[in-house]
Amino acid sequence: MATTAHVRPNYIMIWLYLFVLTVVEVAAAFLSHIPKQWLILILIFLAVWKALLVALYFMHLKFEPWRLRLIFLVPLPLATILVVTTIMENF
Amino acid sequence: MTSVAHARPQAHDGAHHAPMSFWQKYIFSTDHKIIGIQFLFVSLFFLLVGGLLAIQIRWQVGFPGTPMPLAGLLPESMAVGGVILPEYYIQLVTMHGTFMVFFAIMPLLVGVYANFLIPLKLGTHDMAFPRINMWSFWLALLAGMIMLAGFFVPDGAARAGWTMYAPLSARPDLSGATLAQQLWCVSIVVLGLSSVMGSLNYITTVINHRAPGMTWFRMPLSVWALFITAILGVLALPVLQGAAIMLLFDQTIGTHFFDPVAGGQALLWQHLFWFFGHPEVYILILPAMGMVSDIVANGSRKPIFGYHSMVFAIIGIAFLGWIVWGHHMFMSGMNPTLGSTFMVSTLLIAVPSAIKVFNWMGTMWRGNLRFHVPMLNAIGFVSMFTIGGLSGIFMAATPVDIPIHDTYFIVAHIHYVLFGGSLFALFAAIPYWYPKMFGRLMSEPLGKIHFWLTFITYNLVFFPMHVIGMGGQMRRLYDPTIYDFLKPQQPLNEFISIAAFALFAVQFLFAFNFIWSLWKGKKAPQNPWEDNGLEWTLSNPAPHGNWEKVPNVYRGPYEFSSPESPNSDFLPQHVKLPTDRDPVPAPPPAGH
Amino acid sequence: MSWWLPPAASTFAGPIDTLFIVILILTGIALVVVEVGLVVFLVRYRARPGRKAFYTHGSTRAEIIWTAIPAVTMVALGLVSNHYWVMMKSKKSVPANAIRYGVHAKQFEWQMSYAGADGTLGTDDDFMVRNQLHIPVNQPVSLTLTAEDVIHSFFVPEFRVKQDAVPGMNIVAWFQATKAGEYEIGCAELCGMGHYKMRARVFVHTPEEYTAWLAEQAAAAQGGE
Amino acid sequence: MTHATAAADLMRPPSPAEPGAGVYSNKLGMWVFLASDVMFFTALIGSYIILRFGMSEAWAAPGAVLNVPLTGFNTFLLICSSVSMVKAYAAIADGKPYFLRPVAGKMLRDGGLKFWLLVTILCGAAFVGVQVYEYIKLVEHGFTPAGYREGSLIAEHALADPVRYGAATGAMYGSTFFTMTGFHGFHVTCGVVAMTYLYFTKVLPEKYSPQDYRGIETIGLYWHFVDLVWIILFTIVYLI
Ligand code: HEA
Ligand code: HEA
Ligand code: CUA
Ligand SMILES: [Cu+2]
Repeated sequence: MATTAHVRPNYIMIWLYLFVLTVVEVAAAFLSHIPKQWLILILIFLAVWKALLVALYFMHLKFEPWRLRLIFLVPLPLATILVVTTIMENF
Repeated sequence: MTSVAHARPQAHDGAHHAPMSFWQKYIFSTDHKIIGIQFLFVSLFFLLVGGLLAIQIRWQVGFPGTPMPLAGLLPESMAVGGVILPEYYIQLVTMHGTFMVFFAIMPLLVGVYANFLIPLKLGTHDMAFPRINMWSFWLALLAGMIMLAGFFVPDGAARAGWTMYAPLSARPDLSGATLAQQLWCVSIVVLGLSSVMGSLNYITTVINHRAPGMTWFRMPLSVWALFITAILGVLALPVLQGAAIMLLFDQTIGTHFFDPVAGGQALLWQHLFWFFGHPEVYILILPAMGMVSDIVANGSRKPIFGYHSMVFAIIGIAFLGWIVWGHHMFMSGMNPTLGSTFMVSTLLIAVPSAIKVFNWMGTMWRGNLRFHVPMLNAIGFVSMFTIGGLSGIFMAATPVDIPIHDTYFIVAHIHYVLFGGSLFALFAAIPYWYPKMFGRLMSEPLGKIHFWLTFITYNLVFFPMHVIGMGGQMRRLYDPTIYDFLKPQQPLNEFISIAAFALFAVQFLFAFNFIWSLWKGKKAPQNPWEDNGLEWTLSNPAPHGNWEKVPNVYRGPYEFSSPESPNSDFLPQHVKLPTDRDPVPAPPPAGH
Repeated sequence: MSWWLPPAASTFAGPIDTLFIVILILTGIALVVVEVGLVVFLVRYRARPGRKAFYTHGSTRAEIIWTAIPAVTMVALGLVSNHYWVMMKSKKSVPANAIRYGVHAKQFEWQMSYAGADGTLGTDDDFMVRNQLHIPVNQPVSLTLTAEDVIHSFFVPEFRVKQDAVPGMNIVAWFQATKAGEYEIGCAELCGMGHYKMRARVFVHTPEEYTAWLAEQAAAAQGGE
Repeated sequence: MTHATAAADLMRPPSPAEPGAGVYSNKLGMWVFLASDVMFFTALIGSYIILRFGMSEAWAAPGAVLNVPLTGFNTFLLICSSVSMVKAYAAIADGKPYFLRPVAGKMLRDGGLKFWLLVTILCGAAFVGVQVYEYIKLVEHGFTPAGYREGSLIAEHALADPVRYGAATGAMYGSTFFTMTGFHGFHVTCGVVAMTYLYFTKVLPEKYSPQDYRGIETIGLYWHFVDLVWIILFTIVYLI
């Protein structure tokens, strides 16, 4: 069975990882004095990091063939195009 | 989710089943063919509804202020003394566009033919998820009923155009309709759900359930087109759903997404709608193109010209379709720089479209053309779609779009691509696969008369609309004679209307042919069109479960007049020549 | 009726009509190639007993040709169009000497506001005229389009001008009329039940007429208060 | 019913020589569905981003209106449910359908599918419960989909400190907040219902085995996706 063929990641470690990142996020948002623009960048970076952890390990995309990953990747550029274009409206 | 998750595996193959009651077999059926046929009847009904609305539109535009025959049947809120009221007119236009696009053409192409053809042409027993498929049909029907209900609620049907531009659509005090506007949104959300369920089924089936030897590049172009269409559907409809939900919330629970007074953006609706809307118009044309490709190759008795580039053209059109939506918004106050980029991407769509048109011609070139009814309508498609596509170039060039945007020029474009394109393709596809559905052939002579009369009246209706539009006549205009500069055109409007009534009447030839042939049509031989597709290896109508054992596939679907088959001018996909080797069975998917 | 675009009455009409004709020729060629080609094929290659079709899977060279020609044409068309598009619609292209007017659209009328005696829009002495736009001939004018309730669209066919007025936005449209006279303004965006009768007029005056009219109106507005 | 044929087809391997996606159809179908769900959330989240960018006035400061600690706890719940879901999946893949397993004389060392899926369902249900509570409190305080309700507590705060409470943007804040989190909550609810259904029809009767646990893997993908969306939402709605 393919999913057991790979070494199974330590799910508890990833859970810890996610937990710590969440704590860092909340702390950065409320306790730090980072300028707003930087803070936003940092928070988004952390969110994407967490989302990737979930997608790669919990949804085991890391261990799937590219054919399958592609399905999840296709909508992302479309979403970006929609949002970025429409925001340009304001400039 | 549950239905995905809980189907139980059983390691067996082939078609076997206990006898089923009428209800199981024809109503709550999970058989892809029955579902396709259900879609066929329902969407033909909605086509009729759309047509009935269209002739009322034409009556009003051609003869404003004149009492309409039979208008006495309408309540006072729609027509007084037989004269259509302005508020009813905009309901007519809105619901005509909505029904035609969402409940007639889209289900006819996708609901009917993706369901019916994909498993038959790929060689599998059914869709990947038959029960989800059944739900897809019932939700579509429900959505249609909700939409239709709009006409029967006290303040009348939705009335902001099929594009539902906010804030008009969001504010009952400005549009004059409360419940119907909400019904429109609810209906679209349900329809979106149905469409997503259908599409994910088609995608999974195409990827995972092909017959042995049916490689990607041996798939018929119809299946390719339906596959790419399903991808568009799965990605585009949720955006519309999201937008419709926001609109619904604006109408009901007091949110302000599209209300500029509270910080919302009116253009946001347009961006979301057209981000869905343009892929949607390709949902309405790609399956038509695919089926026409099959029929043109068959009618020409020649392999399709440039199969691979035809595939890549489908993919190219679908891809470009995502980055052109702004061409509907050139005059909307959108940032003009965006207008420039959207113009260029829009113009580029002419390139893959050119490949398609010229390759169809290349297919006919030096062929041995058989003019059966499907072929005639397919040729009608090629010539009429070209006109519609070329008028798109005028609108894509932004400066030229200034005078013609939101005029009848656009209306002409719409109908050339949607009627001349999609509907002609359906007039080709319906008789072509009719035997596979019902075991009988539709009448050829009647079909030919219908084709010619439609072809002529159709052009008489819609070609002059270009002229009317150049003259400046706006769309969705209750009474053009209000404007001095439009008055001189009124005779032409009358002419269009009369032609439209004729066009409408002619469609009853088709309806008659369709219904009459159900019982009285000639019994179809097994392969009436001498085609290569796997579906013709089955009896007519195709049996439940399709094949006892799925045939192996040895070649592409367009091997007509091949030197390898000297005795006939076609060579079906499943026929094994001495030189052919059997496909190697691959291991089943990992883990199961 | 004219069977063509309405008579031209602004500086935009020249380029737009020319571009229209260019596209008509380009697409006309494509149309003739396709339709004539189809008819010829239908006649020449109709099925006859004993004939067999020519077995071929295509020709890469032919396909490259009919891919490249449309591609080049379309890119060229895009570049040319863009030049005029920027001229007509870009915010930066509004001439500095354009006379400014405010056009406020609401269900179902157009409210045109004029700079009063001081010559600037947005001051106290502005005056408003319903459904009438008075402008001088051969003078660039710029309209600031706003909307009260829903989206409307300012459309004067003879000027080849069309621009939506969107609630919550201030959109500027400019043009220069070239022929004195009276023209109709239509609303080109469905805006509700009365969309069809949201009609107004533009009066294009000679400079003298225009000054006279302006003085008269300003006086009337002053007197009215 | 035609279940028999249906199930037969689900097991039909992809055709030879053409391996398809290389995964079984349920999983493939779920991934396609998730792709489409991405587009659905794009419409909602995208609109939020666009609308927020489009306003010149400031948005309410993080934590001013919303109860971030409570939601932080909720986020924690959802992450926990995600890990318990993946544990459930691993358990059945290893052939462990039971609740608890005695290890070295003690119980509770290592649960099986029944245990971990139950944890997931409970966490999910708790998440929905907390969210409903949050909504009730917010509406009580005057924060509604239409904005700050006039005369309410929050409206008063907004009057006193217009910048911190984003007085000018309250209407958009309400619109986007409730729509986005509401539809996320709806997704969670659907997941909980589906898992509960599976729990009683499949998990308790021990219908899953290491040979076939497609239902668990498929619903798991959905569940993790809902978690993933929340990760994004929590950051951009509550923290930024
Ligand atoms: C099936 C549906 C369908 C299809 C296929 C198309 C195809 C195209 N459409 Fe159309 N369109 C609609 C349905 C469709 N459209 C609808 C419903 C609306 C109105 C919506 C509303 O407002 O209600 C609309 C509106 C619309 C607009 C907005 C107009 C406006 O409101 O101002 C524009 C603008 O660019 C446009 C452009 C195009 C283009 C460039 C194509 C191209 O894809 C066409 C490409 C095809 C060809 C070009 C012909 C074949 C090619 C050759 C023969 C090669 C040689 C050609 C050249 C060298 C030019 N369409
Ligand atoms: C596929 C799409 C489609 C089709 C087929 C049609 C068909 C027709 N349309 Fe329409 N139309 C649209 C899509 C379509 N339209 C859209 C999207 C709009 C824009 C809406 C908007 O602005 O919001 C529009 C707008 C529109 C307008 C502009 C209104 C306005 O702006 O004020 C007009 C005006 O003449 C018009 C006329 C017609 C006519 C006369 C037909 C005729 O061809 C109708 C002929 C009749 C039929 C095709 C029915 C035949 C069916 C049967 C007889 C049933 C058979 C049954 C069985 C076998 C059981 N349409
Ligand atoms: Cu105002 Cu139409
Ligand atoms: Cu488009």
